[in-house]
Amino acid sequence: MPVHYFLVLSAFLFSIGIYGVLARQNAVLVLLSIELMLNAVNINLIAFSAWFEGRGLPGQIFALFVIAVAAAEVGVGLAIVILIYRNRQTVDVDEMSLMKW
Amino acid sequence: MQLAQSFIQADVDWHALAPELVMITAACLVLVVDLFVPRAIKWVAMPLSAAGIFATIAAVASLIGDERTTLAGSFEVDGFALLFKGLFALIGLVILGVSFHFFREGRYYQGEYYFLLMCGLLGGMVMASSRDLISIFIAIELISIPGIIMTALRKGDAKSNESALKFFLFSVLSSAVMLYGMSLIYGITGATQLDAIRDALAEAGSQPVITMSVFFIVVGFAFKISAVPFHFWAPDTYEGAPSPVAAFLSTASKIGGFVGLLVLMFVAFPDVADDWRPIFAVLAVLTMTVGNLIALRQTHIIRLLAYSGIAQSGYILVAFALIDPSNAATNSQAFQSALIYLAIYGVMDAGAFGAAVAFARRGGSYFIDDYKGLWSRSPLLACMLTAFLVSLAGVPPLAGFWAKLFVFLATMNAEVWWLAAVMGLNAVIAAWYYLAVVKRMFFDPAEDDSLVEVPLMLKTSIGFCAALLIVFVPGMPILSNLVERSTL
Amino acid sequence: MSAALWQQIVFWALAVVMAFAAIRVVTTRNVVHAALYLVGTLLGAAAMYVLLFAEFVAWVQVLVYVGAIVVLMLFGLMLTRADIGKSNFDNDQRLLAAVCSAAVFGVTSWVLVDAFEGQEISLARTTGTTTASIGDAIFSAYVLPFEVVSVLLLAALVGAVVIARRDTGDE
Amino acid sequence: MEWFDGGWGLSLATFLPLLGAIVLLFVPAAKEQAVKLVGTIFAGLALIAGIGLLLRFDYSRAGDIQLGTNLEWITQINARYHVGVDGMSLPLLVLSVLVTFLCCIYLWFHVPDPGKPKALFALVLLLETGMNGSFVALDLILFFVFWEVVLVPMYFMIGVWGGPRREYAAVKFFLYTLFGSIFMLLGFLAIWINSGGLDGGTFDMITLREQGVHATELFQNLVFLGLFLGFAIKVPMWPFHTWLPDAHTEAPTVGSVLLAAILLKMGTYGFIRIALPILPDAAVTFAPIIGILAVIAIIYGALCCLAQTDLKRLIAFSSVGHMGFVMLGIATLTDAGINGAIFGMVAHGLITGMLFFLAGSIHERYHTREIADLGGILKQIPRFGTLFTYAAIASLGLPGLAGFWGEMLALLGSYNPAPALDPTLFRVLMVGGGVGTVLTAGYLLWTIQRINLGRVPEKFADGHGIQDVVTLEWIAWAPLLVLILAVGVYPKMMLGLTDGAVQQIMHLFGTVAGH
Amino acid sequence: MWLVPLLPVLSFFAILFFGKKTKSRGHWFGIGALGIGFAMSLFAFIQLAAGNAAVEKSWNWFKIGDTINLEFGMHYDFLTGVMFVVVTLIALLVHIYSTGYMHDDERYTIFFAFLSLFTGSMLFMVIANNLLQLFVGWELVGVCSYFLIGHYWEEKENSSAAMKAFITNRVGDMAFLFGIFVLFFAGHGFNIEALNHAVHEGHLGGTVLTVGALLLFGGVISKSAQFPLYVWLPDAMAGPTPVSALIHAATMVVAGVYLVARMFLLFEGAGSALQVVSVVAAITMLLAAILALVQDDIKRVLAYSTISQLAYMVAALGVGAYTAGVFHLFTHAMFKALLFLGAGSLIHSAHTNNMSEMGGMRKYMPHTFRTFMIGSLGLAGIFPLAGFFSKDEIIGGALRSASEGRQLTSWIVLISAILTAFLTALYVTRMLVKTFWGEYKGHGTPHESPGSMVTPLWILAGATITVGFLGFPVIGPFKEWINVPGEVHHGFETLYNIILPVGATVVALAAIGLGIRLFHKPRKEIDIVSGPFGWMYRFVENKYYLDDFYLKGIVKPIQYPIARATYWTSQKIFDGAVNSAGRGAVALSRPVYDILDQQVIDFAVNGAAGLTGYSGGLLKYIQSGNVQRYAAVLFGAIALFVAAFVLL
Repeated sequence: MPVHYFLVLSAFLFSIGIYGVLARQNAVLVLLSIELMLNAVNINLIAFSAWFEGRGLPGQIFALFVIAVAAAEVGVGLAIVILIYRNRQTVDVDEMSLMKW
Repeated sequence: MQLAQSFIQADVDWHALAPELVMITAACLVLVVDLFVPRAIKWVAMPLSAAGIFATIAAVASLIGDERTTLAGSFEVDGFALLFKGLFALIGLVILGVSFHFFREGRYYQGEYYFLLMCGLLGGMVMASSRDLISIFIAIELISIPGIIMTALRKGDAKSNESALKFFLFSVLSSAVMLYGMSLIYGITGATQLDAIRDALAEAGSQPVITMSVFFIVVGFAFKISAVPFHFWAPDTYEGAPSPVAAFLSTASKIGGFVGLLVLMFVAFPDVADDWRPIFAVLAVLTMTVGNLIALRQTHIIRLLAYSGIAQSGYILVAFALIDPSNAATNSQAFQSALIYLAIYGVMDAGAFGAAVAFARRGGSYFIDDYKGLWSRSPLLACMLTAFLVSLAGVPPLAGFWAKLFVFLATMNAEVWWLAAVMGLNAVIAAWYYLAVVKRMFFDPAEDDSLVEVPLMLKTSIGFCAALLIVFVPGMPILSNLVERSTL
Repeated sequence: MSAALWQQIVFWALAVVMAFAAIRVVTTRNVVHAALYLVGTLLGAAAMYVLLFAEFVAWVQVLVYVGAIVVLMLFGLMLTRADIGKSNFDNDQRLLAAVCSAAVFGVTSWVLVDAFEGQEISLARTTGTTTASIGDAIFSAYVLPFEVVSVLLLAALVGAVVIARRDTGDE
Repeated sequence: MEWFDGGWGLSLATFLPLLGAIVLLFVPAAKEQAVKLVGTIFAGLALIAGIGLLLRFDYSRAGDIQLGTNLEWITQINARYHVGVDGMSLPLLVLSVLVTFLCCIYLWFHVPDPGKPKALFALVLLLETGMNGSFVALDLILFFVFWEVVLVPMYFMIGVWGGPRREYAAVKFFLYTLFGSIFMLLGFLAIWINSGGLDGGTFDMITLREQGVHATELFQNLVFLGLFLGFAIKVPMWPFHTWLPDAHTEAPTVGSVLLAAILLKMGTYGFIRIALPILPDAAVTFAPIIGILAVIAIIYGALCCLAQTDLKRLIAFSSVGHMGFVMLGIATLTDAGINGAIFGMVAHGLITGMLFFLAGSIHERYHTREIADLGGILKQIPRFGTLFTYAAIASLGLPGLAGFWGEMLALLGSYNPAPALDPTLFRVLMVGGGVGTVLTAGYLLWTIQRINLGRVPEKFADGHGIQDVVTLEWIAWAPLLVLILAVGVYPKMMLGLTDGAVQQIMHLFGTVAGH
Repeated sequence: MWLVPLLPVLSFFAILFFGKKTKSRGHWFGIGALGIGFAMSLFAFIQLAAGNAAVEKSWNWFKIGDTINLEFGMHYDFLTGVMFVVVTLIALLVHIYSTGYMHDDERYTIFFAFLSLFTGSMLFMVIANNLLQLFVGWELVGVCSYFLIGHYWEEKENSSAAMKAFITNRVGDMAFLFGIFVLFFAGHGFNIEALNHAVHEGHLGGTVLTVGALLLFGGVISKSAQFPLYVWLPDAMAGPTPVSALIHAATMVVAGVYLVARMFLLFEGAGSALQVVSVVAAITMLLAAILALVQDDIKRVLAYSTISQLAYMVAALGVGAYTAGVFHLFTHAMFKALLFLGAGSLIHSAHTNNMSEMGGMRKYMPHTFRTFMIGSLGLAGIFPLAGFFSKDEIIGGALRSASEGRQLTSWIVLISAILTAFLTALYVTRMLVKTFWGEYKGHGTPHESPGSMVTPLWILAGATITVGFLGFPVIGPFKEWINVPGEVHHGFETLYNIILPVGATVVALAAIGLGIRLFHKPRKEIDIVSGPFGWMYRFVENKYYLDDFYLKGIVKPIQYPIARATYWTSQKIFDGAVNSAGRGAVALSRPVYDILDQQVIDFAVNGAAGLTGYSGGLLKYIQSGNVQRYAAVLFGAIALFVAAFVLL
C-alpha cells in the first residue's frame, strides 16, 4: 500500500481546508476548515507511523496530542466567536475590519 | 499494577523539571486562591504569582551550571535553556508589575488573567528545554492559547474581540501549517527527537521534500514571531489587546517562538541549511525593511511598538540566514548574536510597553501626539521611555546597540556584506521614527500640563528595565560570556 | 482476493468519501450540513486509522472529534444563530482562495509523490501498536508534554469560561 | 602618580563628567545654584585631570601612546578598553575639557530658554564624556561607542534649547550623523574581519596601524569609503555639510560652541587617527578627492558666508571653510599638512568657539542675530566689540594668532604633497586655498564693518540692557583669548607635541615634506 | 637689538590695558619705547659704521620632521640698520606729532596702541632673517594699517577704505606666501641669506627661481602699491594724517622695496624677473605722477606722489642701482613724512583736505609753510635737498645700465624716470601754489599748529636738508654701507656727476617754473616774489618764455585729457576690478547659497526622506485590516515561496 496515496489525500484535505479558511464568511465555518487541515496532519502522522512499523509510536502519540490541542483550540475559538456575536450580532469574518487605518 | 510499575520505571529527573513544576503549582495556586478571595482583594493574585515566579527563578538558579537531559532526551537543561527560563521569568515579573494597576483598576478577571499569564510563561520555559517536535509543538501552543484568551479579555470592546479573533485564526492556521511540516519531517526521518532528526537528515541529504517541510515549519513560526509577510495580525492584535498583554505578546510570546526556531534550526536542521538559509535571508530583509517603513507612519504608540518589534525580529532573523554547519565559528557567532539580541530586545521592548501603559493609565492616551511635552508632565517617565526608544534605535552606549553590533559582527564575519548594508540603512530609518516620539516628548510644549503620576509598582518595573539597559553597557562582557556558555 | 486488494478498495472508497465530504464542508450553504459533512470526513479519517493499525488513535478521533468537537461546533452555530437559509456563506474572494489552495495542493502533492513514490506500507501485520505501549510512552518519555497539555486544556477551559460567560453588569 | 599614569588619569578625565551627570540627577532641579555648582565642579575636575595629563605627559616621546591602559573588555570579539594619548590626541582632549568647563561657567548666567539648567548641565557633561572618550579611545569599538554617545545629548541640546527651527535641525543632525556612522561601523567591522575576525581579529588601532590591512585594493577602498562617510559627515566636508548650518544656527550658544569647537574635530581626528594609518593605500587613492572637496568647501564656505544675513549662520559656514583647510592638510598626506591639520583643528576650536560665544552674547544683548539690524557695537560696548574684532581677525588667519599656522602649513603641504600624489593637482588646490583665504578675509572684515563699526542703530540707541562684557564672561573667555594669542605666537607649543605623533605615520606614505 | 622691536609691542599691551588709566592716556608708553628704540638703533648703526660685523642670530621657532625647520631669527646689517633708524625716527616723531594732532580724538589711546604695535611689527619684519618670519611681520603691519586707516570707522567710506587696503594686500600676500613655498621647496629653506647665497653661487636658478621671484614680487606690488595694485593707497588716506605719514609714506609701503633690496641677489639672479620689476615700476611712476597732477585733496596728491616715488625705488633696484634705490628709500622717508605731517598740520587748522578750500596759508602758518616748502623741494629734487641726490643716483643708474646695454628695459626706466622727475616738480608746484598762495577760501581763521606738531616738522626739515649729503656722489659714505657684492663704485665721471645732475635740476626747475605759470594768478605774483624763494621763481619764469608753445602743445594735453583718462581707467578699471570682484563674490554667493546649498543638496537629503515616508504610506494601505485578505496574501506567499525554494 503506497504511502503517497495517504500523503496526497492529506494534502488534498489540507488544501481544501485552506480554501475554506480563505473563502468562508462565517467564523465557525472557518474553524471547521481549520479542523480539516489538522486532520490532514493527523492522516500524515498515522500513515507514516504505520509505514515505520516498529518506530511508529511517536507518530500516533503526536496525533493524540494534535487532537487534544485541536479540542482546546476549538473551545477557545468558539468562546471568542460567541463573545463577538454577543457584541456585534455577526460572526462574519470579513466584517472584522475595525482596525483599518 | 502494571501501570504503577510503568510509573516507577519511568525515571524522570524531577529536579530538571523543577522550574516548570513550580510554575504549574504556582499557576494553579493562583487560580484556586482567586476563587476564594472577595472581589475587593482579588489583586492578591498578582503578588502571589510574583512569588511563584520568584520561586521559579530560585529553581532555575538551583540548576545553573549542570547539564541535564531527561525524558529520553526530549527535555534538556543546559545553559541555553536556563538563560531563557531566566529571561522569561524576568519578563514575567516586569509584565506583572505593568499589569497590576492596569487590571486592578480596569475591572478585569484578575485571577484568571494572572493564571493565564503564568501558563504562557510556562510555555516559554518548556520551549527552552524542549528537544522534541511534540513538546515544541505543545510549548508553542501553550504560549499562544493563553495569549489569545488574554487578548480577548477586554470583552466589552469590539476592537479587542476582533483582534482576539484575528489572532486566534492566524495562530491556529499557523499551527496547522507548522504541524503539517512537522508531520512530513517525522515522515522523512521517522523521529520526533531533534538529535535523531538531525542524524537522519544528515544521511538523507538535501531533498525538495525536506526543504518544503522545513519551510512549512518556518512559516508556522514566522506567524508566532510576526515576520513579514506573516505579521499582519500583530499590530491589530497588540492594539486591541490589553496593553500588558500586548507587552506579553511582543516579548515573551515572540521570544518563545524564536527559541523554538533556534532549537529547530540549530539542532535539527543545520545539515540541510544550504536549502533553507535563503528563506531566512528573504524573511529577514522583508521583515526589517517593511516593519520600519510602516512604522514611520504610525500615530498610535502601541502600533508603533508593534511594527518596531517586527523590524527588530528582522535583525534576529538575520542570525538564521547565517547558519553554516561547516563553519563552527561563524555558526556559534550567529547563534550567540541571536541570543544576545533576544535577551536585550526582551528587556527594552517590555520596558517600552510598560512606559506606554504608564502614560495611558490616567487620562493619557495611546496616541503619539498626546505625548507632547511629557517631559514637563513626568520627567522620569519621559526619560525612561526615551532610554527605551533610543536603545531600540540602537544608539550606543545603550544595550540596543550591542544587540545590533553582535548581529553586524556575525553578518560581516559570515561575509554577507549586502545584508549588513541593508541592516545599516534600516537602523537609520528606524532611528527616525523613534526620534519622532522623543521629539514630541521633549521638544513640543505640553497641551495640558497636568502631571502624569506613575504608581510605584509601574515605576519600579519600568525603571528595572531601564536600569538593565544601562547596566548592560559595562555588563556587556558578562552577558556575552553568559551567552557564550549557553550553547545547544 | 488478497488482503492488499481489499485494503486498496477500502482506501479508495474512504478517500472518495472523505474528499467529497471535505469539499462539501467548504461549499455547502447550510452551516449545520457543513458540520455534519465534517463529521463524515472525520469518521473517514478514523476508519483510515484503523486501516493503518492505529485503533487507539481512531477511537480517540471518534470520541474527541466527533463526540466533542463537532458537537461543540454545532452548539457554537446554534448559539450564534447563524441564519440557516443564508444564500451565500462565502466572501468575495472565492476565486483567489481556489487558486491559492490549488497551488498549495499542486506543489505539495507533486513534491510528496516525488519523494515517497514506491514506498510501501506493509499491511501484512496483524496487530498494531498496543494501547498499553502508547500509555507507557506517554507516561514516561512524553510525560511532560502530557502534563503541559493538561495545563493547556485547563487554561483553554478557564479562558473559554471567562470569555464566553455573560458578565453581570460588570462591563 | 603611577595610578594616574596607568590610565586612571584618562579614565577620570573621561568619566568624571558622566559621574557628574549622574550626581546631577539627584540634585533637586529647584536648587538652581546647587545644580550649576555641581555641574561646574565636575567639569572643573575633568579639567584638572586634563591638566594633570599635560603635566605627566612625556613630551620627549610625544609620538608614543602614553598614560594609557589596555584592559580586557568584550573578550569574545576581542574588543578592549584601550585608552591612551599621544601628541595627536592630547591637545584635542585638553581643548575638550577646557572648552566644556568654560561652557559650564558661561551657563551660570546664560541658561537659554526654556531654562531647566539641571538637564542642560547633565547633557553638557554627558557630551563631554563622549567627546573626551573618542579622543582617548584606541579601540575601534570603544571609539565608536563614545562617538555615538555625543549624538543624543547634542540632539537634545539643539531640540530643547534651540531656536525656532530646532526640531528640524536636531533631527537632521542626528540622522545625518547616524547615517554616516553606520557605514563607519561597517568599515570598522570589515577591518576587524580582515584582521582575523573571531580568531585573533583585533579592534586595536595601534596594532592595526602596525600590521596594516592586507586585502584587495577594492576591499580597502570600500572600507575607506565607509570610514570616509562617517568622518566626512561629521567634519563636515562639502557636500555633506548641510546639517551644519542648521544645527549651528538653531543650537543654543553652548551647543554651537561645543559643536564647533570639539564635535567637528572628531571627524578630522578620525581621519588622522584611524583612516589614514590603517588604510594608507586607500588613503592615497582618496587623497585627491578629499583635497578637491576640501578646496571646494573652502571657497564655497566663504561664498556662502558672504551671502549670510544671520550672524551665527555665517560663523557656521566659516567653519565649513576652515575645516576645509584642515581636510586639505590631511589630504596632502605630508607631515606639514597633517601637523597643520591638527593645528588647524585646535585653532578653529579656540577661535570659532570664541566667535560662537560672542554671537550668543550678541543675541543675549540685542535679541537679534540679523547682521542688518546690528551695528556700532564697538561704539556702544567697546570691550565687547574689541573682542569680536580680535576673534574675527584671528579667524581670518592673521599671523601671530592661532588661525594662521594651520592654514599656512596646509598650503605648504599641498605645494608639495606626498610622492604618491599628483603635485600639479595639489598646487592648483593650493592656489584655490589662497583664493579662499582672500575671500575669508573679505567676509570677516565685511562682517566686522557691518556689525561692529558704523553708528549705533536707533532702536538700540538707548542701550537698555546692553552692557559691556561682564565678569563671568571675562572668566569664561579669557582662556580662549590668551590661548589664541599664545598658540599663534609660539606654535611650537602645539607642533612640538603633534609632530612626533605625525611622524609615526609618515613612513606609510613614504613622505617627509620637501623630498 | 631684540629690544627694539620688542619695546613697541610691549608698549602696545601696556597702552591697551593701562593706557586709559594713565593721565597721558597712554602716549608716553609709546614715545618712551620709541625714544629708547631710536637711541638704540642709532647706536647700533654707529657700531656698524665703526666696522662691527653684521649680526645674525636665530632661535628655533618650530620644527616639523627634519626638513621644515622654522627659525625665529634676526639679521642685522646696514640695510636693517638704515631701516631701523628710519622707522624708529619717523615713528617717534609721528608719536609726538600725534599727541597734538589727535588730541581731541575719542579713541586717542587705542590709536597710540596701534601706532606702537605697527612700529613693533615693522621692526620685527625688518629684522627677520627668514622669509616666513618676514611674512608674519608683513601681515601684521598690514593689519595695523587696516585698523589705523579705519580709525574713523563711524563713516562707512573709511572702514571700506581699510577693508580695501587689507584685501588688496591679501591678494599680493598670497602670491608672496606661495613664492616663499616655491623657494623653500627649491631646497634652500626659508633663510634669506641662504637663499641669496644659493642664487649667488648658482645653486639655485632657472624657472623655479624666476617663478619664485615673480611671486615674491606679487607681494611687493600690493604692499608697495605698484601697478596695478596701487589703488588702495589713495583711499588709505582716509586714515588720520600721522598714520599716512608713518605707514603710507615712510615705512610700511617701502616694505616691498625693502624686500626687493633684501633679496636683491635673488632678483638679480632671476634676470627676467628683474626686468618685469623695472617695467612695472616704470609704468607705475608715470601713471602716479600724472595722477598727482589732477588731485584736489592734498593728501591724495601726496599719496600719488608716494606711489611714483616708490616706483622710483623699485625701478632703481630693477636696473641694478641697488644703493641708489635704498638711498632714495631713506631720503624719501624723510621728506615724504615731512610733507604728510605738514599737510596734516594744514588740515588740522583748515579742517579740510581740499586745496581749493585752502590758499594763502603761509600767512597763517609760517612754520608749516617753511617746512612744507623744504619738503616739497626735496621731493622735486632740488639741490641740495635729499631728493636731489637720491633721484640723481637713480637716473644715473638707469642711464648707466641702459648705456651699458645690460637690459633693454633700462631705457624705459630711464625715460619714465626723467618724465616723472619733470611731472613731480610740476605737481609739487601746483600743490604749493594752491595751498599757500592766493586768498584763504576756507571757513574760520586758520592758526599755526601747537609745538608738539611743529617740532617734528622742523626736525624732519633738517633731516631733509642734511641726509642727502650722506649719498654725495663719490665721497658720500652711504654706498660704503649699503651695497651688494659685485656692485662697482665709480669715481668721478663728468657725464654722471655734472651733466646728469644739472640736467635733472634743470628739468625740475623747468617744471616748477611751468607750474607757477600755470597755477599762479598774476595778481598774486607780488606775494610770491616777496617770498623767500622768489628769486628762484623769477629765474624759472624767464627761462621758460621761449618754450611757450612747446609747453602748451605737450604739457596741457598730458595734463588734462590723458591724465583724466588715466585717472578714469584707474578708478573704473583697476579700482572697479577690485570692487566688482568683491561685489561679484557677493552676487555669486547668493545663488550658490540659495539654489545649490539650500535646495539641491538639501533636497537630496530631505527628498530621500520623503520617498521612504511615501512608500511607508503605500505599505500601510495594503494592510487593510481584513483577516481573510491577510490570509490570502499569506498563502499566496507560501505557494510562491515553495515554488521558488523547492521547485526551482
